[in-house]
Amino acid sequence: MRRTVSADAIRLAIPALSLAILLGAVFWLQPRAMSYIGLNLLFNLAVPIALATIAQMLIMSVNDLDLAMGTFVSFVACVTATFLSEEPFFGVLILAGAVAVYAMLGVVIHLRNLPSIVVSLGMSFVWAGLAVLLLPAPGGQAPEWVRTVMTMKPPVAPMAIVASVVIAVVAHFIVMRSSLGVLIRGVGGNQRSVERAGWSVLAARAAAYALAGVFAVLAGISLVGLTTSADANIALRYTLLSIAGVILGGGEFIGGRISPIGAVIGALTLTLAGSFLSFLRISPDWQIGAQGAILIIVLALRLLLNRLENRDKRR
Amino acid sequence: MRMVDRISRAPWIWSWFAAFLVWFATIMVTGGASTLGLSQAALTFAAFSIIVGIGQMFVITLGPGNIDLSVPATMTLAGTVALKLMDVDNAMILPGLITAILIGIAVGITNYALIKALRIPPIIATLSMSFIVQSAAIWTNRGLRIKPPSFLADFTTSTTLGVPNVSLVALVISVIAWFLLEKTIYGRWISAIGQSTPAARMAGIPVDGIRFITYVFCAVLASLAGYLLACFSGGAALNMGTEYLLMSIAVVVLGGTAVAGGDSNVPGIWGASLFMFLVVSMLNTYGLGAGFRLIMTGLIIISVIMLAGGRQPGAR
Amino acid sequence: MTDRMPKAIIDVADVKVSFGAVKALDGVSLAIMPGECVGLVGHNGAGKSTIVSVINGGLSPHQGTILGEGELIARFGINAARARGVRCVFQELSLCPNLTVLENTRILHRHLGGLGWRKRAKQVIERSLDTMFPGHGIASDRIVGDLSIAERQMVEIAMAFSDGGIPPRLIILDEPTSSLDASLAEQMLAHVLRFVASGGSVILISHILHEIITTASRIVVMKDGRIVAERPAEAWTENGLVEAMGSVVKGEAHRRAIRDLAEAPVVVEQIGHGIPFRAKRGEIVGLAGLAGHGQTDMLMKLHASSGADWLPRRDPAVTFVAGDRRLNGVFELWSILKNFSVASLGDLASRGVVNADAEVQRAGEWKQRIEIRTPNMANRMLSLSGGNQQKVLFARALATRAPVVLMDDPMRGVDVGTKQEVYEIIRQEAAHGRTFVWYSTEMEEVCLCDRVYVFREGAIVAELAGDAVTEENILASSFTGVAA
Amino acid sequence: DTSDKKIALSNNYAGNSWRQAMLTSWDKVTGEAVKAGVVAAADAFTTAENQATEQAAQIQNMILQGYDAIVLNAASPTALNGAVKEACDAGIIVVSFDGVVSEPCAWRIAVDFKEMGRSQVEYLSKKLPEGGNLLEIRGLAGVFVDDEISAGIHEGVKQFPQFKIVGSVHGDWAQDVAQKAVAGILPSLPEIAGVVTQGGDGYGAAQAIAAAKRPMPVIVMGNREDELKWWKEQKDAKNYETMSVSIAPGVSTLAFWVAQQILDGKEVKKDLVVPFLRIDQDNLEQNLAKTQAGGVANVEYTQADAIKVIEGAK
Ligand SMILES: Nc1ncnc2c1ncn2[C@@H]1O[C@H](COP(=O)(O)OP(=O)(O)OP(=O)(O)O)[C@@H](O)[C@H]1O
Ligand SMILES: Nc1ncnc2c1ncn2[C@@H]1O[C@H](COP(=O)(O)OP(=O)(O)OP(=O)(O)O)[C@@H](O)[C@H]1O
Ligand SMILES: O[C@@H]1[C@H](O)[C@H](O)CO[C@H]1O
Ligand SMILES: [Mg+2]
Ligand SMILES: [Mg+2]
Repeated sequence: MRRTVSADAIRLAIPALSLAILLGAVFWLQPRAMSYIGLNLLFNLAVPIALATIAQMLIMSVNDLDLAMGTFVSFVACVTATFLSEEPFFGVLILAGAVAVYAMLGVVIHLRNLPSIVVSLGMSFVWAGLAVLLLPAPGGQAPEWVRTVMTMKPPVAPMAIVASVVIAVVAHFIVMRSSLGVLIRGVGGNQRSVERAGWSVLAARAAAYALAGVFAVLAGISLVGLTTSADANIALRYTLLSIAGVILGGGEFIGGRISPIGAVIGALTLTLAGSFLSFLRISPDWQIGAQGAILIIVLALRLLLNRLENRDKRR
Repeated sequence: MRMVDRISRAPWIWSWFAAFLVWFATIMVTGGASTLGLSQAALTFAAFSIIVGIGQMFVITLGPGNIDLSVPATMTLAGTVALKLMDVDNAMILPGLITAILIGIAVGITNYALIKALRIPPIIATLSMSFIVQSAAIWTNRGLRIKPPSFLADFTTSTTLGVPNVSLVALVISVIAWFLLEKTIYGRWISAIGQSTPAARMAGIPVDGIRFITYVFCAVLASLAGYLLACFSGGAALNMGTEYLLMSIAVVVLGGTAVAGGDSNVPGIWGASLFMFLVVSMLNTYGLGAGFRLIMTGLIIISVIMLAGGRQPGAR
Repeated sequence: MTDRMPKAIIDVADVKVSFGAVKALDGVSLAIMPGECVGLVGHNGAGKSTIVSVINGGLSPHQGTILGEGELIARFGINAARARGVRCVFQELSLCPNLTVLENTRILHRHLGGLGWRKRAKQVIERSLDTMFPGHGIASDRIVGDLSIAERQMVEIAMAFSDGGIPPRLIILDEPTSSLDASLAEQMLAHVLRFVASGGSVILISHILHEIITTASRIVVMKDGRIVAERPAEAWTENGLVEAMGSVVKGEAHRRAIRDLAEAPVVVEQIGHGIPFRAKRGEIVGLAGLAGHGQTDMLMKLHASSGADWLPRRDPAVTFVAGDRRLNGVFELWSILKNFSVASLGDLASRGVVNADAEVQRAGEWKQRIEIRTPNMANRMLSLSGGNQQKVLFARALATRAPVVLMDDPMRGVDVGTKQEVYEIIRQEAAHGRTFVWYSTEMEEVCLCDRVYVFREGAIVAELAGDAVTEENILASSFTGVAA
Repeated sequence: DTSDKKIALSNNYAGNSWRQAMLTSWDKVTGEAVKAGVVAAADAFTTAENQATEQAAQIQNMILQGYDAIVLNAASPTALNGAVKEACDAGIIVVSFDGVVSEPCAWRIAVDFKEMGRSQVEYLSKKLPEGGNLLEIRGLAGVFVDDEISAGIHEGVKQFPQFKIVGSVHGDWAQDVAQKAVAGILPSLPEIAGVVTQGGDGYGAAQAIAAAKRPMPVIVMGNREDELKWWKEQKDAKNYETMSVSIAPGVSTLAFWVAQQILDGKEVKKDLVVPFLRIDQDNLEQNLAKTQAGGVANVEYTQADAIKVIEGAK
């Protein structure tokens, strides 16, 4: 049987390579990181980011963009640290409602043909306001079970790695292997052909948004599991981080070309980039700028590898 | 009747309508006594949003995906460097202004270089750039608040015939922007690119050149706003641009500019900027806290976009 | 009920469809019986794909009835058609390029879901591929976007013939072999024959006439939205078909006088595979051949090689008239006026400021000259009918000072009267030294050209000049061309 | 002996003059200490986006880098507890200051922000015994310091009921934001007797009030140089009276020395309190002279100061 390396495999190879290079550099700078505890410290805060990145990826798979991801995760974190731990029933109800709101946004955006960017920009204010109302000052308490799950010490590999793998596998299964995932990506790839086969594109988009809501909720819960409490601004940076993660992972803004495994790798890469910088001991003045520089470098690397790939193809 | 009909379909009308409602609701609290004060304050502070909003509008007009997230950092860098250079000396006002503008030009050039040469999507290219620019601002003066030259401080904080000077500056810039958009070839071209880049290319428009100029223009307006804001508030601060990130996008969107590109609207920016200031004032006046303020703002943005309606089917 | 005559799977009667003023279907009746392969031929734009969309349920006709097994179907749509086993391979590829072969199979077969669907989808598509194209070598987990055009077409065809729950009964193949080489086409046609022999039905649309003659049992010829001839396949010859498709009234009356352009300088040139492309000053050069064989690419290349992406040019070297209005012609948000003037703003402005009066005046002149039917040029572009939009694009290009005009099948949806007017304008402009490079799918138009390049598979395969520019010669070169 | 010990500063935000002054003080004092061989290293780290998650990652990296102590100005009093606990478990001394953390294993060099708020109203009650209307300028919504100071102010108003808060805005500890917010609410407010603030917002408030041509109320300042300078001008021109209060950015150096002392084996109580730095009418000139142009009134601490604070807490 003839087997060629698919574009998807190469698309995955690029982020994996970036991650490997970065990890190599970190190990070289800080050999202590090469241990069970070390890996956990490097990566455990990547877990919620990875979940948020998957959520953003689902939105991007239907050619939309969610600018409210960060405020939504913050909102979920506030709910988790308050209702979910004190009155679990209401907590679950609120979170289910939030997922329903996401599905509804998908419906509205599709029916009225609204730009997702504006709708989500508006929603970002709404979630932020709700979060501030819930927690005017930082606080709350992570539910015990969340804390237990997030601080588990599984044998062989640390929790951060196990969780990342589980997220990647589950997301891969839903998005790449299940019928629903195929349908959602089909909408991003060629909406007409999905319609021609008799499917409802509206339902597919609503499902994509709802799924994104679920992953974002998980991101908020797992975040509180790590930080033990919440505040209204806790995850604001997840909006841009999640978009960058999807792109780093080989996803594209349009065309339904996405990769859940790539997205998780992208999230890990971004987290690792931060550590790499702090191990470099850059002057505090330039520490912020270095984050921008490293984003540029990694994305430029992507371009370079893409070029190489195209050259190979032409050959 | 036709007049009414036409106006009700103008995309900027919603933001003006909302601004008026909020203004009215606020002055009613004092039975109208606060009319002049509130109007002056609104004009003053809207001016800065208007200036950055116009730059952002030009970029957004270029079509889907185009956005400049480096606006706040550019404001900060231009403000800090210019004030440091002028060092309270009235004779240095012009060199300071030129420096601020040069900073804008440099940021704009780098932004587009990242977008074009490295094919980084604008949203991430300008974000990365903003980190670097912010670092440069920290590095240049480590957050010291140097006072503006007295002439500039007076100019930016006083009024002419009851109208705040900064809003007059914003008015001049708006008129220029409106002129560029409505009367010049450049304006036609950015609108064409925003509606359909392939069609613009086939019509012989120098697409890359125009996109490049537009990113530079946006950064220059941001640096100008930074310069003015630093003078107005008595010194540059490292976080002075922060709130202008979402603000610059929100006023564009609320002002009736199409997010899908191609259609910009200068009057709408005024309505939206006044509204954004007034809504905070109103909610503060009524004693509502930060949470409600945010929720209301979000719901209003969504309502406006629902009312104004999405773009016709086929475009996203 | 006791009727022993088999009933038609689908029977459309007196169907009419129009897009604006274009009557894509003007009273078409067609019945497909079990166990027959209907060949459908006709010139570009004859309405073949439109009738396919009607039968497939994707398009509701404005008039006419649709019967299935002799019964009137009230709500005929995609799902009703699919339930009756109607399948379609569309002319433009319609798979999701970001999905794998078997994922596309899943999208097509709605009932394939549930646990282990991948295995079933794999079986379904591989069984079909293996029967139709033995030794195809297409792994079902490949991404469609990674496949070659031919492989994609094979997948689409095999998918249409596959059985994912509802067995296929009527398969519509709209130019299925346009990207397949001879041996693959052979394999496919052989399968069509087997399928028909086992009682299935096929509608086969193709511009490759001998395929039709050898495969179909009955051949229907369409022209301008009507069926103009219908006979059993044995009764047709290739020449007979070409004649039946061709225009009845030849464009002789409009043939332009042959001019001597030997002395004129070459103004554009493009050298690639096949015969090199050259156009001289004042010449009207036609690009002919079947649609999608590289003519538009040639125009794009000519445009790109003289375009300027960074700096505005005062004197543009070429200008372009789009055929695909939506994609690269119309600016939807703008008025007719702005759509018209966008390419010649340099001439209508001083120091970068557009002179509004000059603009209005120039637009007024052109509105009259090519009769743009609108009360006011300030109306929105989209308020115009398609044909009138096209006229605006024409005026846009002609109003520039560019010496070379590239035209990408620009007469789509333009009515006959207007066409004649535009032809006249082109003739005048050419006489004044403008060069036209004209891709057209309409034979009449190609015959207006001084010289014609015939394209096949991305390359120029024939050059016809002067009296040799005839419909017969062009059809002959485009169909026979240089076989792959 | 701590000459082989490494100390890190984890800072969540660098975007205002207070934080920059804090970093400068750190640099100056620890630089000398490293040169003198008191400690082996004292590196400063700042996160880009002022977010607890980012700072938690930073702390985890510090654990990996093998620092012996982490001096921490935290983005959140609770959201870093997970990371702080991990640091403690790894045997690292964590000393938090300004933005302190509630994790019990960490030390806290706290300012009584509540008292800072309350004392403002107390001052006003002496200055304006007949009371009056107050405008409150708050900090950044959702942040601990904001909530604490505001709670203190409201406590103060309860204690001195002749005052009434008639308006409250968020100034985000930034002059320009405060200026904007005050200008927006001012037209609809009655006559204001005093403005209670959180620091970094007094000058902005003064400008907004001046622009509205209203009588200048007593604005409590926050030790920023521009605030002090404005106060001085008003004092010279119209004998304007007020006070100024904030936490000294140099408290980072106190935290450094406390960490050094703990590493040295000293017994130190988990909760230390530093007084806030208050400037009054009579020592305004003196403090202004000491303050860097564009900076914040500051106090840097020595090892001896730290020992005194530690002893005082026992
Ligand atoms: N969606 C549409 N909007 C407007 N006009 C259309 C549309 N689809 C088809 N037409 C017009 O209807 C006519 C018939 O088109 P159709 O696609 O059926 O032709 P065809 O016979 O399939 O041609 P070809 O051989 O080029 O595929 C053409 O003039 C075409 O321009
Ligand atoms: N939505 C609309 N709003 C305003 N005017 C319209 C609209 N649609 C059509 N018109 C006008 O109505 C007239 C007839 O339109 P129609 O589409 O029937 O033209 P047509 O006969 O198809 O022309 P052509 O043959 O050029 O396609 C045109 O003058 C057009 O400008
Ligand atoms: O950031 C600083 C400090 O957190 C201080 O506690 C109050 O003023 C703010 O500006
Ligand atoms: Mg028409
Ligand atoms: Mg067709």
